[in-house]
Amino acid sequence: MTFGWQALPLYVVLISVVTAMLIFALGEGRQHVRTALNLGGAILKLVLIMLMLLAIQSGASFEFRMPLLPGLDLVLHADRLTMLFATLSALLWLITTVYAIGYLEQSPNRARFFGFFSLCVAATMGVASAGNLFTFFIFYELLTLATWPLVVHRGTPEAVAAGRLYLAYTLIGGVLLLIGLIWLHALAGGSDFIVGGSLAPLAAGNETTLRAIFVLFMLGFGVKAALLPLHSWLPRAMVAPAPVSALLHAVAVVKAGAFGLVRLVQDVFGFDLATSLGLTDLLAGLAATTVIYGSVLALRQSDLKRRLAFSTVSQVSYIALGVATGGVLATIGGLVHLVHQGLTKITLFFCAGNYAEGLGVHSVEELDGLGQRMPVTSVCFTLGAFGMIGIPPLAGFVTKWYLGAGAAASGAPWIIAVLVASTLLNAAYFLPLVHRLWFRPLPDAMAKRELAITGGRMQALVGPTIVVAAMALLAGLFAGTPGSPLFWVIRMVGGEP
Amino acid sequence: MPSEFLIGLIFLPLLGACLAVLPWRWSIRLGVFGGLASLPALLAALTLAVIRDGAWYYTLGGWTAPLGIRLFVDPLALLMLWMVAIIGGVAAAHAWHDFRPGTPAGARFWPLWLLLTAAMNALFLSADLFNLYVCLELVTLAAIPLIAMAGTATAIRAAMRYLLLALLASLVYLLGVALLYNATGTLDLYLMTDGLAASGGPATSLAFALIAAGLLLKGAVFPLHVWLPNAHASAPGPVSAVLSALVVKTAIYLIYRIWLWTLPAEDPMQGAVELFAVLGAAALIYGGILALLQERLKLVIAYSTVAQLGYLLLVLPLASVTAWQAASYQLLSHGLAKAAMFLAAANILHAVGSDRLADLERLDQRTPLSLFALALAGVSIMGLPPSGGFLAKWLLLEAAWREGRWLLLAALVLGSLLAAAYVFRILAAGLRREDPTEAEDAEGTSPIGRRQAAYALLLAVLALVAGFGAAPILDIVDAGIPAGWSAP
Amino acid sequence: MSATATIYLLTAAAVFGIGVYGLLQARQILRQLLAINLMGGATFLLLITLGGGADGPPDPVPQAMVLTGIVIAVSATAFALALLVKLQDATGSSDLDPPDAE
Amino acid sequence: MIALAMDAIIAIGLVWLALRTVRGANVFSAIIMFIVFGLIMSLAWARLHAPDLALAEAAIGAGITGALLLVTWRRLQVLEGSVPQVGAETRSLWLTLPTGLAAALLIAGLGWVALSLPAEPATAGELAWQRLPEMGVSNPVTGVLLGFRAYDTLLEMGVLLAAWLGAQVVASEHRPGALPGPAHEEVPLVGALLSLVVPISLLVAVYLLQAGGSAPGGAFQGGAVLAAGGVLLCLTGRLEAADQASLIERVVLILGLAVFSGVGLVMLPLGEPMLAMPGVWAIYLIETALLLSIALTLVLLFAAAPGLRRRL
Repeated sequence: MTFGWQALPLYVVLISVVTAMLIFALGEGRQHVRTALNLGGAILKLVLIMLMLLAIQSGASFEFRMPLLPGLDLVLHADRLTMLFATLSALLWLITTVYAIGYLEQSPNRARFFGFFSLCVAATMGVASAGNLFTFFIFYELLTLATWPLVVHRGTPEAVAAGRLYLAYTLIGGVLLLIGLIWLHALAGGSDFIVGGSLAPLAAGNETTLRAIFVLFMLGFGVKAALLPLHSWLPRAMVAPAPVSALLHAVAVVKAGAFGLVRLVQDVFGFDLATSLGLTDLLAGLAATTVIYGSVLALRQSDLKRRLAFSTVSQVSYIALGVATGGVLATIGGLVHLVHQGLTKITLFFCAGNYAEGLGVHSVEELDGLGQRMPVTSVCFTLGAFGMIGIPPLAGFVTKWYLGAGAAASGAPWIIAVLVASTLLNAAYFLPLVHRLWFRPLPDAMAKRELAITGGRMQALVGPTIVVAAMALLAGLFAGTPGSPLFWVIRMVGGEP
Repeated sequence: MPSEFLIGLIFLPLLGACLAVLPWRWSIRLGVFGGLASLPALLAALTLAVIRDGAWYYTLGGWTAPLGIRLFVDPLALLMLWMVAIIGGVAAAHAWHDFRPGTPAGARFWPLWLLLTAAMNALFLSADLFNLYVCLELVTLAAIPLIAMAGTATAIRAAMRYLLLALLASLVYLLGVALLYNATGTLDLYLMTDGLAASGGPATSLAFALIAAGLLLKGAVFPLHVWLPNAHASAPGPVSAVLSALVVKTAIYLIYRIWLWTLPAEDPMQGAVELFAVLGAAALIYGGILALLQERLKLVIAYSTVAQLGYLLLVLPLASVTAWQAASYQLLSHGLAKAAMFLAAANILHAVGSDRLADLERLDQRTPLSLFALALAGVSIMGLPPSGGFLAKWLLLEAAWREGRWLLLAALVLGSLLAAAYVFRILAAGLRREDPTEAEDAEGTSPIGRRQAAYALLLAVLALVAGFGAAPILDIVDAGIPAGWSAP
Repeated sequence: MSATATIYLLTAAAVFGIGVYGLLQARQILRQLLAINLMGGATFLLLITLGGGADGPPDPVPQAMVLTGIVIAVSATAFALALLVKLQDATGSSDLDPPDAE
Repeated sequence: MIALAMDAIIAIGLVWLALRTVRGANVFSAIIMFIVFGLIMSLAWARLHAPDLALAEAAIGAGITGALLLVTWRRLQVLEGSVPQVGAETRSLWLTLPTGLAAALLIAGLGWVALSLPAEPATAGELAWQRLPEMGVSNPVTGVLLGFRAYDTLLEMGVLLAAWLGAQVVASEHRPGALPGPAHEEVPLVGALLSLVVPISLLVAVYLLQAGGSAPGGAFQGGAVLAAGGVLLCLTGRLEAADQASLIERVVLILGLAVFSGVGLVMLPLGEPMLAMPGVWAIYLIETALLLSIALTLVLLFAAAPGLRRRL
């Protein structure tokens, strides 16, 4: 156990924990100190991650190891996958924090909100940097615990009910993971993540066992990743404040599940082993079904946030689909979607939050003509929607291109069919929104309604929205440039840019 | 001079109790500080001695066993003694506010509290079956008046029921002791084993059955738990904490001692561990369901104790190093977490004036620290990471998995889901608010309230920290593993 | 096994059984306490009978145990009686299972 | 043969009295039967070569416990007002009788097996006889109680203290029917009788204390006898409940525990183990302290009062 600079991943996690503790200790008052703490913590974390990135570029490695139980260590390390997820979440944490400060200006319980918000990010960083499944599990469960108070934040009966549903799903998912973990531990001991998988030597004679373990893990991660049929908590959790939805969907919970699936396939089983056991087909099939199913249900939602939620159900499964398809191209597609979907979806949620806060707009019908009232937000929303649909040259297109190419290369043309269908469905539920924004007349009632957000608060909400929209745009436009998420993922997977 | 530390653990609280009987404020203070604050220092020294020299005996009065009475200290005893010192100490600090020396309540409270502390320390150190009977009676007769201090009709009734059943339990235990003395000619827990191996028969087996029955009743093991929920729920907060965290554990501790140390490995009564495990699994499920159905916070926590005791029995047939670590860690983390919950519940009850779950809305504003303590402790009770409870549950699951005990495994999983359900039910009740736009209450927490909450929080944080500090603790505990369990 | 030992052994067994019966049978706490005390007496009797009190030099260890047990029994009974008075005072009933369960 | 007949009579008496206790028509008669049971029990102890127990049973088991039961019954009656509990409310026999029978059979069976074992002298008991001379007392029970197993006795004093403390906790503010009023003073003979009985009880207590070393007796029996004197003083109104325990009373209450622990601890610096007796004098010192503590605790428990004072 060393606490030197190799333990940087630990400090990255601890920054958010300490921020959370300080915010709790500070209490409800002293808003400025809290804001300073929030931003300070987020910036410091981002700086540390940048440092780690640079160090990793020059060949350094980071690892913190601490024995928790005999034969089981808490391991925090930083590989490329870690850095991808960590950078994304640190960046989005900063932006979401700014947004949330504006969003929750007048509402009660801000200390509690920001405390658990930070804790949630800490857990996400832990999930990102976990060096073995045991550590992953610890932070994965911590994430459940830290997000529950955010889901029930408003304390209304609907919020409490949504929280109950969320827990029922995630805790049972956690139990499945735990059983899988115990089983795996009895079989293989507490082995660390290894690129290409650590279980290959054990495969002979244990096929059925390994299959069962994989399914347990897949279900455990699938709950958070909102894989069919474990997704129904996600739309209900929309009762939470918009920054929470943004965080749940773009950065933390859903992504942690998807990230777990990536780790499971790539670093625990290894793609080859998973394929030889027929497990990737299973995962790909489930993911593809979820992609279509989520889109179909999104069509039927008249509540804006619920429509976005079902869109998430659909889009996140691209990640699993890509990883399960295998091959360099599809893997690139899946992994890069981790970033692309995050940026795009957070833009959409910020916009939805702006509409709700600014004009009290919650349902799809109320969007008519809002392009005039809230032009900046509406432009960002349009960009996000186009990105989701996958209109070239936006981020979603890049993802789908690689996924499609990968599917072709792997000889799985049905996946292309799924992609096409999904794109059509995406267009079917997003384009009407864009149409309403820009081409429908603004009703009189809406034209007369005062904007509820003004001045500094306006900037705190719209500023971050512009930033994430711009990032989503740039990630697509400059996908081929060094430094882009795509470039990064390509280097990680080992393909040629 | 480690033997002096051993003596001090029993006699400092005992003499402290004597001092606290005297009428002056200073004598009570001196008794409490001398009897409680000294314990961690004594234990630290004792722990070092045990790490260095291993377990050892202390012969009282110089009369060697089997004639005299011995004390025995080993890692298991140390663990329990540490819990008495830490949990009892923090609970005492919490009680200081309500039972100030110089008040009539304080004058009645502290002698009993100190006697209870001395009795538990004596019990964890005793190596003599009859002496243990005396210790058990002292624990009972010191604990029950503390319940009755709450003064409510429910508390008095619960105290009465507890007393009657505890007396019955002691008698049944004593009956077993009588038969064992007759069969072996000794009362020493550790000398008895040879005699049993030589002259054991159906009579001694039944003697152990009687002892088990008595202890199961005292330990409120399902289905003999009927006295526990009301007794633990109606006592004053710090008393509830100590009852659930420590007092019921005395009986479980004795079951461990007798089954894992005294009873010869080949004795047919070893088969009773299977029964214990069944009872433990049943307790886990039954207690969890009942906790889920309660309408009062303290009753939820009390039924949770009924459930959590199940873990401690469930581990008995698993007989492995991992199982041993699981048992030790469950003892520790349940103690910390449960005491934290009861202290927090006491604060909430004090602030809100009711502990009905229906009355607890907006606790996050009314008693934020106590609710937070409740939540942190709840994490450990549910066995979710990061917490001591999680490590304990992990070890239990691992031990059960290794032995292929699928039913126990299923009970464990179901039990922890039930725990999650009742803990989150409490928390949801506390976060509820009827009107989301309602302005913040100006009602801040008083300095006293903050301090009382801090004690609950301290224990809850310790339960959480236990999730990271297992390695050194398990190192010590491993050295005290019972003989039959160390085989791979 | 001497005749004396047999007689007292049977006495102890019978009294213990009567105590159990009385404990289960009685509703009034005072009667339950009497039954528990009977069981205690029977246990002590068994301890001494087995301790060789009936034949030959008596074993002082069980005798000391019983003496300790008697003092503990009177202590516990005294406290139980005080608690009983309080119960009657606080609830108006010396019954553990009142119809108006809270 | 006569001895055996006596045993049989005692045994039948005990069983019959036990039955009467649990089946008594009312609580009062049940208590009386229990007291008589205690007295017969002390005969049984005498027959079983346990004279110390015979004394203790008569004084504590029957005497003090009986007094406590009766005074509690009285207090309950005062609290219940004019509506006494009618008869013995009982539960159905279907379950209780078989359980009781099963318990009896279990004990009989166990005891039977235990007695059938080859009569080997118990190791601890043998050793107690062997090493008794080292203690400086010749009554082996006293040797065990204050020497070999002194620790038990010490903790037992803790139990006694806890009982008093507990009784204080649950004492009701208005002490229903705490003690009878001074009505008895009008009876002319009471005063004279008391002036005889109380000094005698003190005398007997002191005798029992000093005899305990070599003959049956000791602190517990002596303490109980002394307590009986105190109980008489309470009953006749010579002593009445005080609101607070006086300092002296408090000191006496903890005297046994404190002196016992103190003597035990004194030897530690000298390199002796805890509770090693420095000499026979220490045994008597401890026994005196125990006697005083026991007597006062029992009287206070009887009076259900924190303290006592002379009625003026």
